[in-house]
Amino acid sequence: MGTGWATEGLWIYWAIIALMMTGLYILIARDNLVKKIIGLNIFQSSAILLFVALGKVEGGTAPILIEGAPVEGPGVPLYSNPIPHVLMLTAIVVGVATTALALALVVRIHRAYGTAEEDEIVAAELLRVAEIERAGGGS
Amino acid sequence: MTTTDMERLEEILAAVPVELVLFVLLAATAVVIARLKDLFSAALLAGIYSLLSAGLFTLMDAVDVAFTEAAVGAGVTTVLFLGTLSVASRQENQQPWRLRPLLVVLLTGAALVYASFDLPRYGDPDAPIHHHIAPEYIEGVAKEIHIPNVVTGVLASYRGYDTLGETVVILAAAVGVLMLLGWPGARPASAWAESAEEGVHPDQIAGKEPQRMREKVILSSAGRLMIPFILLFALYVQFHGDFGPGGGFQAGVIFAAGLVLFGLLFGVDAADRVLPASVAECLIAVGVLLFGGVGVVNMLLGGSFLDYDTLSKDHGQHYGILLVEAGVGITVAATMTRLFYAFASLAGARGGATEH
Amino acid sequence: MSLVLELLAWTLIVLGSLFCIVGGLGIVRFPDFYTRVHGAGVTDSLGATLVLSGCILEAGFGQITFKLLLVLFALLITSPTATHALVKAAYAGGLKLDIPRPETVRDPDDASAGPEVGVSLRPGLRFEDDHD
Amino acid sequence: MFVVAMVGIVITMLLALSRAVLGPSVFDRLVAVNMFGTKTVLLIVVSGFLVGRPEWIDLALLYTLVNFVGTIAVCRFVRFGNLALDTIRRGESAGGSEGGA
Repeated sequence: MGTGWATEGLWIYWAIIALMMTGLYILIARDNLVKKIIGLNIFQSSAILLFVALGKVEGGTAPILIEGAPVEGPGVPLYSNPIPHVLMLTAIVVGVATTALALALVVRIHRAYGTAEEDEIVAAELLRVAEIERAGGGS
Repeated sequence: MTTTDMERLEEILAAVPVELVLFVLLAATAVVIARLKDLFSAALLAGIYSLLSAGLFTLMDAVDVAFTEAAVGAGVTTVLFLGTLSVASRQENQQPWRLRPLLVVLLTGAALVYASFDLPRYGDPDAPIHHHIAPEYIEGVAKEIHIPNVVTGVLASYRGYDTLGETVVILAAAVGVLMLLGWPGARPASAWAESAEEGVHPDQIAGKEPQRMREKVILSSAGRLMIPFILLFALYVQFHGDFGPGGGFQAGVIFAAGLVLFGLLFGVDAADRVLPASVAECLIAVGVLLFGGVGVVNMLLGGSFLDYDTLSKDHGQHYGILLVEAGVGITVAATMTRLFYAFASLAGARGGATEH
Repeated sequence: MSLVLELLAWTLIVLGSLFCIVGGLGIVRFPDFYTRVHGAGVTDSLGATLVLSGCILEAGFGQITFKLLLVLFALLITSPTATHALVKAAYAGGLKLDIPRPETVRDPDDASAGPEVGVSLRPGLRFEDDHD
Repeated sequence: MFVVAMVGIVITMLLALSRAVLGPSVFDRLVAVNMFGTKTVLLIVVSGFLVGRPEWIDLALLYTLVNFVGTIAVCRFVRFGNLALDTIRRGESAGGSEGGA
């Protein structure tokens, strides 16, 4: 069988996990917020890939009913599972909307702090807190 | 072995290595994105990443998902990132090498690989997921809804509540973006007027006659040819979604892509005259209302929420899906267009510097 | 008749993939941006057109052919336009033509120029009026 | 024969990707990305024929169109540094000329 190698077809999940971990690495290791969002996008699309891979049926075809083919009984064409497709389709569009929201947050942070680097933002915030404490005299 | 078996075997043999190659390409792209310091290049490569994953979706039979990813990934997402990069820095700071994130990632990855041994094999027709509801949906779509595209049938009819929820999430995200970026500040026309004076055209620096984007003959002619084509294609995808890959989500994004192209070539102020930002804002809500309204009408007709069979005796499901998909399409198109306006106008609003 | 069509489709598709690979090699091997665009142009127009034409012959007459023609039409308009826009943007953005290094390329006919002088391309190709 | 085309296209994708990775300038990456898009269109057409469901050529058409929108957006960004205005701010170069990595 075509998928017989690499532990009987598990390699595809490992590949997806590798992608997912790359996305996660960008997300947690990088300071730049825009880069973090790119990492989040990679993470998201690998999650989508995982779902779609689970829905694949070997030898099946896309879940669009073939004209003239029977729908029940013997001779029904083998279709891939449509449910992950439905869930992931909406997830992609919602994913863009949330990406836009995240980017809007980055824009606001950039306006407020003049930078989109996490370490610089934290430093600026610490400095601001220290200044407030010094001015307020412990109140 | 019969001929059909042979053919099927050939198909599988032909398909599997391509998937592997695409995965290798995906991994390479992801690693390069992680290493790039130039965010603009990273955004470009994220476009490639999206194209590749859409290719994989096609190979995994998820045509509708590939359709959505294609519509979203290369066009709208890139535009959003570019809009952000027009205000934020294009270069990432140098940062010291860190061990801890790598350890976390490796540990998580190892745990996931360990868990993967319990997953059904890729493409296994006996996996539990393929035997619970999926066969009923496939049979039901053919017998109860009478449309060929199972994904559309499940999306709009069987899982209509879910889809309504997703549409509301898009509405909420749009409201959030507009609140964050500011209603008056994100208006394209005013942004244009404010910053046209302080800006300088690149050609002027070079001592040449400035040429605006819309005066570039080749680009604007190609655009004039392609924009109607894209908008028409969006309508085709919208109304052909019952029969082939497509539907409201995809069509909405494609329609917005047409308007984005118009805005890019002829200016956001021109696009704002075609579809004013305020109208787009209303349309976002109108789409959700249309979706929910169908459900309410169903209840008034004596059925339960989103029970399309009450609409008509024989074609209730058809009408219901048509209306609901139209609602989704309107919301998505208006949201994506409005987001484009907001992000594209960021550069104009930049004069205000920082708020603190 | 159908055998002829089949053979023709075969030829077109194989030829198209060949041109794709050639263009791909071009984009990797050519020395600078402006020459690489040439390689990309070959795959985008010639390679894609040939493969799609082969598919059209294979599909026969029907809806699929019509859609393939639409793809072909769209591709033939968008990809040269995109390439054009790219080169214009690169030119305006001040990307210099990467003149081959003296030590890598030498003019074999011009012995009097000495060992250190490289081939100079047409001076018009080099532009200094960039704003950077 | 479609398998042959598939192999050819995938090799081309590999080559284009390597140029997108190597750069060195942003424009090199851009050309590679654009070419990659066209190759994806072909890949989808050919794989549609390969699995015997060529109906989804719609997908290839969509790719062609969206790829164009993306490229125009990027070109505009490279030229002007933003998406809405035909001007860049004084004292800045729109500059796509600096390399990455």
